[in-house]
Amino acid sequence: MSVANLEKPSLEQARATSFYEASARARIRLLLDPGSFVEFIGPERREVSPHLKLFDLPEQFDDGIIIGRGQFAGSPVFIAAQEGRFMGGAFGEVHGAKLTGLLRAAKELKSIPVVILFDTGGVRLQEANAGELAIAEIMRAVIEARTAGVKVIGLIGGRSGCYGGGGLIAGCCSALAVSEQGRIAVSGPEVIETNRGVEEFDSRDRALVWRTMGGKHRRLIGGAELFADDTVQAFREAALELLETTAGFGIDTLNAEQSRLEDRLQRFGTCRDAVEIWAAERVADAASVPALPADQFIELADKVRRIARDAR
Amino acid sequence: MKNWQQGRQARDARIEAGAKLAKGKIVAASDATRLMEAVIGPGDRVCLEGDNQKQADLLCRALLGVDLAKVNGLHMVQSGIVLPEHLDLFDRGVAKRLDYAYSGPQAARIARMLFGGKIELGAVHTYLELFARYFVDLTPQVALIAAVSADHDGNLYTGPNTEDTPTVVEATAFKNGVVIAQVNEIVDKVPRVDIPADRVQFVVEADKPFFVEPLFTRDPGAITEGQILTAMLAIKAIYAPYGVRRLNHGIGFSTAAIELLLPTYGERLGLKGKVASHFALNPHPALIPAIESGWVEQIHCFGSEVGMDEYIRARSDVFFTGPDGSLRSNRAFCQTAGLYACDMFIGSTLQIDLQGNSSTVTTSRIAGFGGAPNMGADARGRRHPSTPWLQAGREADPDGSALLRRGRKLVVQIGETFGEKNVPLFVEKLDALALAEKLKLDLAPVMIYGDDVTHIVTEEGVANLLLCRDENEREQAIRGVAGYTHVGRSRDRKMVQHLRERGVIRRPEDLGIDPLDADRSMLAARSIKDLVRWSGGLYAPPSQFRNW
Amino acid sequence: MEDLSFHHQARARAGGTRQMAIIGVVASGNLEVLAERVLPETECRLEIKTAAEGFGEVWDAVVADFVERYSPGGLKFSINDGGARPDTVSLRLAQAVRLMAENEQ
Amino acid sequence: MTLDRILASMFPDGHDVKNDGGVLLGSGTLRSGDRALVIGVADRTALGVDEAIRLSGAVLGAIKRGSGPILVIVDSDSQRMSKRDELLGLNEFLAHLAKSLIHADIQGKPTIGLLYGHSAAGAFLATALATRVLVGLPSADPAVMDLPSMSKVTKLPIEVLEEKAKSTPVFAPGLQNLVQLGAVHVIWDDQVSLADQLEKLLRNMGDARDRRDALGKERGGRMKAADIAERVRELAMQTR
Repeated sequence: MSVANLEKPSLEQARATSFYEASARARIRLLLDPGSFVEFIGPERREVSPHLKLFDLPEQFDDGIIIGRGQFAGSPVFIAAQEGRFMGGAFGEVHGAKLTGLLRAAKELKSIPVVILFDTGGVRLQEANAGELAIAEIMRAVIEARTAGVKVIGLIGGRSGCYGGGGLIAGCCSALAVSEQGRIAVSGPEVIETNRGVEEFDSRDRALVWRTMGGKHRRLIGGAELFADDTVQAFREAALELLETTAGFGIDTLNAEQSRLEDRLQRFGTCRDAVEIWAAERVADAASVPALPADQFIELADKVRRIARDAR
Repeated sequence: MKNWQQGRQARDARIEAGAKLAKGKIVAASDATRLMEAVIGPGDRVCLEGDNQKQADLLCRALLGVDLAKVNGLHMVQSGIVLPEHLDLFDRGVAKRLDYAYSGPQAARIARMLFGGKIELGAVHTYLELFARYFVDLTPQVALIAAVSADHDGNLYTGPNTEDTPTVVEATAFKNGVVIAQVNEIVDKVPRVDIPADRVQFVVEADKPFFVEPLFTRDPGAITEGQILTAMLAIKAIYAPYGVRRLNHGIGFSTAAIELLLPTYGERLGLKGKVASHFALNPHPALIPAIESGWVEQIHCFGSEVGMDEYIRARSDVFFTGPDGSLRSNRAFCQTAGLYACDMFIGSTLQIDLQGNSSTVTTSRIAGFGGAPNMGADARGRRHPSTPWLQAGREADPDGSALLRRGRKLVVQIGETFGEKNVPLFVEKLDALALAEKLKLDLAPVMIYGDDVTHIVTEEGVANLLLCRDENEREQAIRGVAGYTHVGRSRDRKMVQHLRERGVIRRPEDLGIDPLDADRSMLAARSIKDLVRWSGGLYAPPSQFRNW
Repeated sequence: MEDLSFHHQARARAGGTRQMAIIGVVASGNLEVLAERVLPETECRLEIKTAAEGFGEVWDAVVADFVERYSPGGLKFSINDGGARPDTVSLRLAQAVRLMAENEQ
Repeated sequence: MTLDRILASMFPDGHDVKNDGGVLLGSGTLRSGDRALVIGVADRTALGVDEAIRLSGAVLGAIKRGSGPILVIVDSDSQRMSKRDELLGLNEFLAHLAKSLIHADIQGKPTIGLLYGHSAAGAFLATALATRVLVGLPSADPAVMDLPSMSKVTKLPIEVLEEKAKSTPVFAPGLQNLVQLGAVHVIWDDQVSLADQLEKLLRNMGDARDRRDALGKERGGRMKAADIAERVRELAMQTR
């Protein structure tokens, strides 16, 4: 990204900018209404991780997450964006606490939705306990905010995907939009291969990785509500739509989700590959799904699976 | 009476011994090692086909399994030392002596084995040199080759990756040698005859297709702003002013960036049709946008590239294809084309010294030469004129007689001043020299000699060495684009300034390029998926390059 | 990690009115530069934390050229470096100055 | 302490908790006479989609039936690392289990975790860490990340990591570290009646709030989290 592009947000730029490639800051700037972003505890506050120096590792002034408020089509919104290139976007103590604080405020205010741009490998190893706990606190804060009537929207399409505890937080959100590049999972490909062997999962077979964890599969099995093309503008439009259409949260939501997931297990529990699942979903040429351009895929997905808006 | 047919008789004996294992010409894969033992004798000169892409891997493993009492001490003459088994042959004692050209993936191990005396080295060659020697003093007695399919007579279809096969077979079959082919399948009728049956004595059907490395695929997603800047500099300071239409590109990311900037930045500079229209080049996926935008008229290929077959088939106006529609590559011819019919080579390297010599050797790695020295060398036998060639000649010798003055091929080294892990590109002394001393070689493994290099491009600017009038100017011109490396920081600032005023060194600002404009959004494709889109779905990248 | 600090006199004040700008990320071969307009108009300071040790001389040269070329008077640069190459450092510094030269939104 | 002894000590008035392939389901009678739902993972079983859906189903069933606390008893592996589980969306199943537990707690069915063995990563998040109060038994040995794996990723020898672990509870495995961070609220004495200790805990549950970051600060294990979260909250509250 050239600096010029970062600094003059416009519709044209949001359309031309790859969400996958853009920095977390660029994503926020182009996603929100121009000039509306106000950061909380910005880099000038230098609230870095207190733990990285023990490992002789470089710090980042915002600890890899940018949080603040802004406007979405004229309405206020809280926003958080992880920088997937700094330590794989992993959750540490400070990183996580910033998001927790934002969600707690949203819970109290009740009326301002939260948009989270996930880009994470999960827990930051060098502060594993603090990171794991931060994730637990965020999950709790998301549910408390949703219980108070707040919509929490997750956007997933970054370099580091949405893995580990990040996948669990995403699963707690009101609704998700994902791009083809986005991956949502708990165990990463390398982790599965290391623990279970290459026969179980060949992490270098990238087509396998994507059809098992990638955005298209998640959309087709109902793991994400919307599929977005890989531009910041497409994600903006997806987020706006999700803010419009997402229902509240309560025991009915959970019961509906229980049925939704039981149904999934029953229908696809014996499938050995994503292509089998897609075929079972009556996708005509299942093997061709990975190659479909975004617009054609969205059309297909809308035909195959009407997303339940009240079951997450 | 002298026997003038000893070679022929020896060959007939080999064939007769092998025939016992064959049905017609066809030998079962399970008998491949016995075939080796029957046909090959101790000390034979053997060409095991393998280059930087395709590998006769089944035959290699079969050879590795031979009884050492029957087969040992072979002299391997092959272009690529690529598979671990290629070196296992020497570890086991199946082979002893080696003449070769390229050893990229085995660079570290071959260096250890050469140093440990496990291998008796003839020489490290360029492809074209080794091919030439097949016809003079390194003619194989047995060639073990790889093809896509064979018919029952032994006609071979080598498919898009024909590569070295015709050359190897020519040298072997017409000088009393025996040719053994591994094929992916045996068919009733081959799609086209690349190797006629009378040059093939035995055919082994492999249980899986021969291995092909996607060596020429560069993911646009990995191209950096720095590489884009160097690419912009090269296009504006070299492609444009010389009007380079016939050329070869290396396989680095900077040249991939050039390929992806042609339809965007090149278009804006009004260069379409004026540069980069004819290539001696493998089918680089990164070139797809330029081809689709109508920049490229013709490409001849050394080999193919994994995933490009259907695209090539659909673009036969650009590529060389057979009557069956698939690519016909030929490494020997393409190397010749690169040497004689191209006006420019541009590629990256690992080290450049103060004279402009460059090398991809580091103290513990010997990657060999492959084809780059042929591309990156002035062809002294060239006699046909062309605008860039004449202009380069004029710059090198402005006072010489126009009618007697040789032209010059543009040989461009492009790279960033620091490579991976902050290793400097510019050095006072090449590691290749230390290695030559350590291994007591007669020649240091220099990839491209300084006197062939005409330009060096880094993010600091472009040095035109043609305009240097003495050794000192040359050294300072190189230091002048060496940035913050030790070599760069030791430059004579006044002299560099003087060279800049003369246009020997041109900084980005001298060319009207703002480094802050070097932006990934300038690339015609920013991902492998973009390349697939540009190709209309015809390019099918291998799995390791996908993120979908 | 190694800490480096440089202090230069600049010819002139850096352009623009922005008080703060940040560019880049801390990753292997990359760095972040935080620029703040907090110094007297002809001063320039750089505080660097770098993961690549033993490159003080190179930083010295990069910084000197940068100050000479862009005259970033009044600016303090705080840098977290993941072992970026000098050309990347130069680029990020130049980007930071360009950001500061733009007016506050 | 074995699972059977734990259950016997905690529910002297009886329980019907069954261990079905590592999935614990059932209920126990409290001192007060109320019934508590008991779910959990035993025998260091990995938590995959099949296990998680049964556990969440039990939690939702208990919510429907009315009040009473929920006990989550854990000796698990990490999440099940397999192609099938990820293919089916393991993150949703684990999140759903956590959501059900958190919802139950907010809606007046207090949740208590009892960590008596191992747990790690996603399984830990979806079970023990999704409760309001997490109790540890001395036998517990949780490991968010084990040192050999850490050693592999950080390229630091295990001895170096062990040395570093002495100065901070923030990364190394072990119950005490998690106590210091505020993840585990209290360690019970396994030599005295667990029923008594449970009774005491239930009397002092307080309101359904997440106090773990404050606890971590009090105990000196996590010095920044609570303050950072509070600062952000205050800044954000100024938004209207």
